[in-house]
Amino acid sequence: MLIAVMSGFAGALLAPAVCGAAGKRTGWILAALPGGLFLYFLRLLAAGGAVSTLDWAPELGVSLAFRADGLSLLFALLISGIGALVTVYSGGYLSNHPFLGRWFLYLFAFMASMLGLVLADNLYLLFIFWELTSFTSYLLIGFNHDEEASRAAALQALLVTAAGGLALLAGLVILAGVTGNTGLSGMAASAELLRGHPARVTVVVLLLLGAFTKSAQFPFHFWLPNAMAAPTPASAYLHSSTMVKAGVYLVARMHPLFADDAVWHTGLVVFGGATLLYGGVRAAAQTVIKRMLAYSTVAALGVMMLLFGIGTEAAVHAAVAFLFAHALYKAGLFLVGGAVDHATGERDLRRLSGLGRAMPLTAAAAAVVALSMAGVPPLFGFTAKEHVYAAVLASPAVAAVTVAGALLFVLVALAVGVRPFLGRPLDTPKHAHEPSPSLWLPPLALAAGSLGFGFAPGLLDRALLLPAAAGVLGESLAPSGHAAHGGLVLGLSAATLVVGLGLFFARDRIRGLLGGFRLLSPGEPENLWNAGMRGMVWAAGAQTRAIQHGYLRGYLTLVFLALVLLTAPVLLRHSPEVGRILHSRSLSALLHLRFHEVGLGLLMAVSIGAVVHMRTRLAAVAALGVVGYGMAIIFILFGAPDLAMTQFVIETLTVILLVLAFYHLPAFAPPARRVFQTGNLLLAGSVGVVMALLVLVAADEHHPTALARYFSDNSLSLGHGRNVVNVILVDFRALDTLGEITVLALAALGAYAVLYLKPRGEGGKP
Amino acid sequence: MSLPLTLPLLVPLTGAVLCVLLFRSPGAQRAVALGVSLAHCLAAAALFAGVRGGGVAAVQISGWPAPFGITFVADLLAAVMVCAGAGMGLCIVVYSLFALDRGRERFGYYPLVLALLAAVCGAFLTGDIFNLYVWFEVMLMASFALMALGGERPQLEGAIKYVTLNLVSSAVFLSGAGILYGRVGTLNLADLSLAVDTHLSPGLLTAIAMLFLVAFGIKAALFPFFFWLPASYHTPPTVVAALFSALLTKVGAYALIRVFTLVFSHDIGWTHPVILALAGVTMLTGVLGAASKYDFPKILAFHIVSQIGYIVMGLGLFSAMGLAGAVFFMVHNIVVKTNLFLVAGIARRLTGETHLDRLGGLCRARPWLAACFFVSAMSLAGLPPFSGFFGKLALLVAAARTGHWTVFTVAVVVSFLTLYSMTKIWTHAFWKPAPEGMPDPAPGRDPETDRAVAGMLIPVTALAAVSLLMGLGAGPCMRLALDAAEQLLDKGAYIRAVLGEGAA
Amino acid sequence: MELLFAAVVGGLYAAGVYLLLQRNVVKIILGLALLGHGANLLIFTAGGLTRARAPIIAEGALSAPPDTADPLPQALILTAIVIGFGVLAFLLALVERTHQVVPTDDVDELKGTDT
Amino acid sequence: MNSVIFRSATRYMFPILLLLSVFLLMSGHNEPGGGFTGGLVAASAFVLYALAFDTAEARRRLWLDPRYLIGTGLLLALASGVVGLLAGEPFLTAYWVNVPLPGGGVAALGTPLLFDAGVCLDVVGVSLLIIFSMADVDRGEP
Repeated sequence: MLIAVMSGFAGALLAPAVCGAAGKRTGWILAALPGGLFLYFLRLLAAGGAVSTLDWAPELGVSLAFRADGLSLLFALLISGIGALVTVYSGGYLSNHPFLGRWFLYLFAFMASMLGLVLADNLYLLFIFWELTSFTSYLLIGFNHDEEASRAAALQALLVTAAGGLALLAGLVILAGVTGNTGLSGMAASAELLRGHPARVTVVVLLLLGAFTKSAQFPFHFWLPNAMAAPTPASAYLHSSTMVKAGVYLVARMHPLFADDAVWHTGLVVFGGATLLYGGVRAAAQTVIKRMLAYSTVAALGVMMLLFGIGTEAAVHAAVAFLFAHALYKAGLFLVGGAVDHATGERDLRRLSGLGRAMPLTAAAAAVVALSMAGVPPLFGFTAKEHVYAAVLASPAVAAVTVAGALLFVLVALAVGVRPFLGRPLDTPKHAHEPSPSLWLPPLALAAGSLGFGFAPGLLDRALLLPAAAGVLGESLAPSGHAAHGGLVLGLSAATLVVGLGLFFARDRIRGLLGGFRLLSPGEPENLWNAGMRGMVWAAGAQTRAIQHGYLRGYLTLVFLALVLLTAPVLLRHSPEVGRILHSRSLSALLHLRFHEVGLGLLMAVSIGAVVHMRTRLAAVAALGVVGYGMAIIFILFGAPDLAMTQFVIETLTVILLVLAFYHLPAFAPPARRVFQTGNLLLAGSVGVVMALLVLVAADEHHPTALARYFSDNSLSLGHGRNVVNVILVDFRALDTLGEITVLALAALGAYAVLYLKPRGEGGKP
Repeated sequence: MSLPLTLPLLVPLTGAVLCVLLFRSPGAQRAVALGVSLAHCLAAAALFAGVRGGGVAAVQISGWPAPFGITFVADLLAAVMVCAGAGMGLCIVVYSLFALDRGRERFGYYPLVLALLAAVCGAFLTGDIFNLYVWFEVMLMASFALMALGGERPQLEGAIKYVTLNLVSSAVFLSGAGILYGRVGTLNLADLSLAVDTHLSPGLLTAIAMLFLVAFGIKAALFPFFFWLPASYHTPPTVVAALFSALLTKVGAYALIRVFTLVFSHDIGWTHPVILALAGVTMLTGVLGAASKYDFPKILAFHIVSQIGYIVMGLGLFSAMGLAGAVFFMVHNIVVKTNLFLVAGIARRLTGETHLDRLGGLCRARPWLAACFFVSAMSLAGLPPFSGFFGKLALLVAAARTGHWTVFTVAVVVSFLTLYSMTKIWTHAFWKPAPEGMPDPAPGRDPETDRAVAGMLIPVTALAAVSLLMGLGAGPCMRLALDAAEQLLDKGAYIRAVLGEGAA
Repeated sequence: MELLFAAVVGGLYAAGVYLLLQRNVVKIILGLALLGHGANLLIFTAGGLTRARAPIIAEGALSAPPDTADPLPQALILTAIVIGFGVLAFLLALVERTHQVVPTDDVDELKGTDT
Repeated sequence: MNSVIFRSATRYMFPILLLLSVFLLMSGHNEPGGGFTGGLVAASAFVLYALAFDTAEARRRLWLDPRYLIGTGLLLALASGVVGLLAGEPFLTAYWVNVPLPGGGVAALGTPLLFDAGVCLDVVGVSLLIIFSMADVDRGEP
């Protein structure tokens, strides 16, 4: 199975080359890959599933584990089968597109990710493919990225799904932490561990967030209709059978784990129902083919969530049946819509009429899939709807919602699939004509599917749907034929059709009616989302302007403030010890201090003060020099002649440099405002105090250290030198010195370069 | 192990010296730089092989027994970092051969780069706190010079802030080292580790630890010390920015990890929550900065800050998985971030622009470049199957296991914002058609540019591939990171390697 | 004794920080220089101040008597002093050059790159 | 600053300072002094010269570009370390040989002294490169 998935990615990489070679025929040739996968999965279905595992990152619990059960295979077959049709279709639809190769690259990469997602048997592996579908679909939706609309739609889709994806990731990490394993098939077993665990609700909410964003549930639905900016084949593929069904798949997969969780079920039922109504109503109000289909897709996804939320055997069975039916007819309708658009250059349903004569084959396909969507017997859509009704009857409220949705489905089906082909032809931008086979064959195939399975529902049940349902529930079901649903269900279906027909004829009035709801648009989730993003960017800008303001002294203030705030508390925490040290020190100070040392201290103090206060640069530099020479004297007094000499010469050179450098600079500017100054004074003071305390703390220990003894013992005998400091510099710790002279060299080169390398146009060589 | 431990320092240092002596002929310097960086990679590989096989290795430089001389130590972390550093060095040098202007070459670009590499490796390998200071200074000095090299106004403005804040850091570092010696009486890290454990009053050592937190925090661009980075990183040529982002902040992070695992792990209850908090804030402020900017390199610069937060978060969690995540993330980040800067450099070369409003059309014009960027960007945003995802996953798992839910949440939110700012670049610079009046980046306009870009794409492609491989090969990489982490948590091996079997 | 020099160290740090917080680039340089002196004196003090003899082994002796000053801090400081000199020199060159390009000594006017 | 006395004083000071620096370098291993101070004193000799006459004159007195001094100094230091490496010992390990002096005594010569000499050269080159550059900054690249 790993190979099956990888073949998809391999095909993606090869696609551009094939495209370059095959030209017009590309679609047909490339379709061989998904077609082959389709057959492969059929074989797996016959074999009753398969398992394969390979380690990836065991430390993290990530493994390339794949498992094909009924549910996975249902999805896999849809993905590969419809994938093949879409491949053929887009070969014709985009035949003269300059970047057809890239198109197939993205398409196959997406298909492969989708297959991986439904076959994965490992939490993290599932997530990895989940994210892969997110950004491959991003590339598909934004395929025409020269248009602003496409870019925006693609970005929105990516961000919404990615946000959900991160919620999902968080949920999965917590889940894995609780259950202690990341295998999906093992999950059902660990349901016990989760029961009554504090993190349970969090996990449920996070997983649902992931599923809802991906499957465009209200209020996260808005990216889906916008994603119609994608070329039609992509829309057909993403929104009929794949991308948006990933969330549904996740919910189905997780069903055994949360079978008895109230939050899980209510969440699904409520949001599913809301999505169904919202999507249906918005769909009825559309006039453009693709948008109408998009909203009806949203509604359909609502139905599936709703059914999985109910979670009874019947409901799950109905869910998979409806899922299958929807995949067939929705893909068909999208493809037909695309064909019509392609052939006439017209997308507005109000200006499409009487195309049946011009494009009979397309019309035939359209009629069948549309009627299947409407739920007209004997098409499979009818069977599926029977199952659905039977499943929801238990609760009147849910039933009402479902029926209402079904009515709107009838409307949409007739409006998109039937109306444009009947009546008197209108003239369209392009003269209507039957498009090339690659455009009418795929929809026709899907229509045939809807028709065929309508006649043999039992066969389909046994072969595919019941195993799928079993995959969801974790136990197998008894086959349930039509007879199971009583007359009530049948009556409802009939009524749905009649009333739906009525709504269809009244659709213009309905649209007008719904037009009145524009007032609500500020509250539309999409606007809220956009406002949220804008707010985020604004806040980001505000905080960045606030802290990254460009004033060096502001930065330094924060740094030193942090220094004090980090060290002072520790010193306070150990104040007794610090106190003891201070005490002993002050005593020793009184006893041992000598006169010239006090004088030296005063000299230092005065000259330091002078450096701060001098009004002219040269005076300040002179004061700095005094400080330096004071240091040298200290070194002499406390047994460090080498230091004294070095310090003395260096100080001299430094002063010369300072004079050379400041020669050009203007006089000191007037000091900043007093408020600042007092603040600075406080900060500087506290830094000084902290450092002084730390020095005392350090000097508290007994010396000389073991190192000191070792050096003075071995300096002569092993280091051949009586000046221990020098021996340390050139032998014991010569590496320090090496680094140090490197610093010097770099400093010199740097200074030279800074002074003499000038950018072009500013004199000097470039 | 004497030779493999010394060469990663010695090779580039010698190369730098040779380049200094060859200051009259840039051509010769290019040759030396290329050869040396190749040799450097080999040396690093040898070191890694030795450590992977034989465990922690140590050599007493100038032959004096520890703790009296200076010890070079290589555990897995150090070895991995040296390899990463050498690899980046090679990429940078190759890129520079095609990208750099004559002026900078004449004024010592190559010696500075090689010295920087040497210093970085010295910092990774040294087992002595003061020697670490010295290598930090070498690194800083080289970076100062590189930052200002070229003398354009933004460079100088940025350099002033960069230099000042980093000199403050050095002063704090130096003070910390001095106080530590005064208090504990040794400079050797392993010896310090022992001394701290057996110290009479470890409490006050925490205060010293805080000094190091500040010093390394500034180097690593941790909140609230990172301001120098967004102020300066976008001003020099992007290849220099790439070099910095690859190594400088990472050395700071490395020093934090080293010191706060080996030496200052006596007061975890106090120090590591602080570190964790800083890490969280760093992630957030950094990525918000990135979200608010519309300049290609500036966005990347803020991202460096944000991701230092991730790395330090691993340290703050202080569990094997956390440290492993930190190590993995650090290497991943070195690769990816360097690559993004290099891509930005190509974009600038093609259009002469870095601002997103004036960039565009790169996806149509340069699909290969676009692909490389896309891989790196998605990897940075932590999307699978690239390296970033596994680093993020490891850190999240670690946070969940240790029950740090706040930082867990922050990390998740931050990765969303990261994705946002990356797609911002992608949408504007690559998808959007080239804006009016901007030069068309498509090939064939200027053969010289095309040739240069072709050369610059070599390292870019290589790095993108590495990021992908680190994802696909996440298993072994994570295993390696975990081994490194376990070495960090068990100080015994390190101490014994330095002070001999008797110790610890 | 340590108290006295600890006070001096504190003074050096305080003065250095205070100067760093000014707008004038010259004061910032002076501040950094003071900070450097502070760090050196800090090492010297923390390393244990003794009015002892220099760590130089007398003619004929094999090792320095126990009451000599600790040589290690001296070596460290010597390194630090020289490094400090190099850095300061570079900084001066940088400021010099910056002043040619942006004729001001007010760092507040050097905020172009952040925003 | 270019009074005649100062110049003539410099003429005498210059060689004295150079000698002093050599002495400091030589005796550095046993008495206060060493590579740093030696180098710095030598450098200050040239600086004095530059102050008395002008930098161009001082450069001429130095007769080669400071960068060569820097490079050679570093190379010398590195080489003194590599000796140990070649002998299979760690980098920078010291090696000593006793050279009999004409006077009958023996002088211990070793790689650390080589190292110190390298330090000295490096320091001279660095100080001079920096100071000359700063002094000549108005003249443009030499």
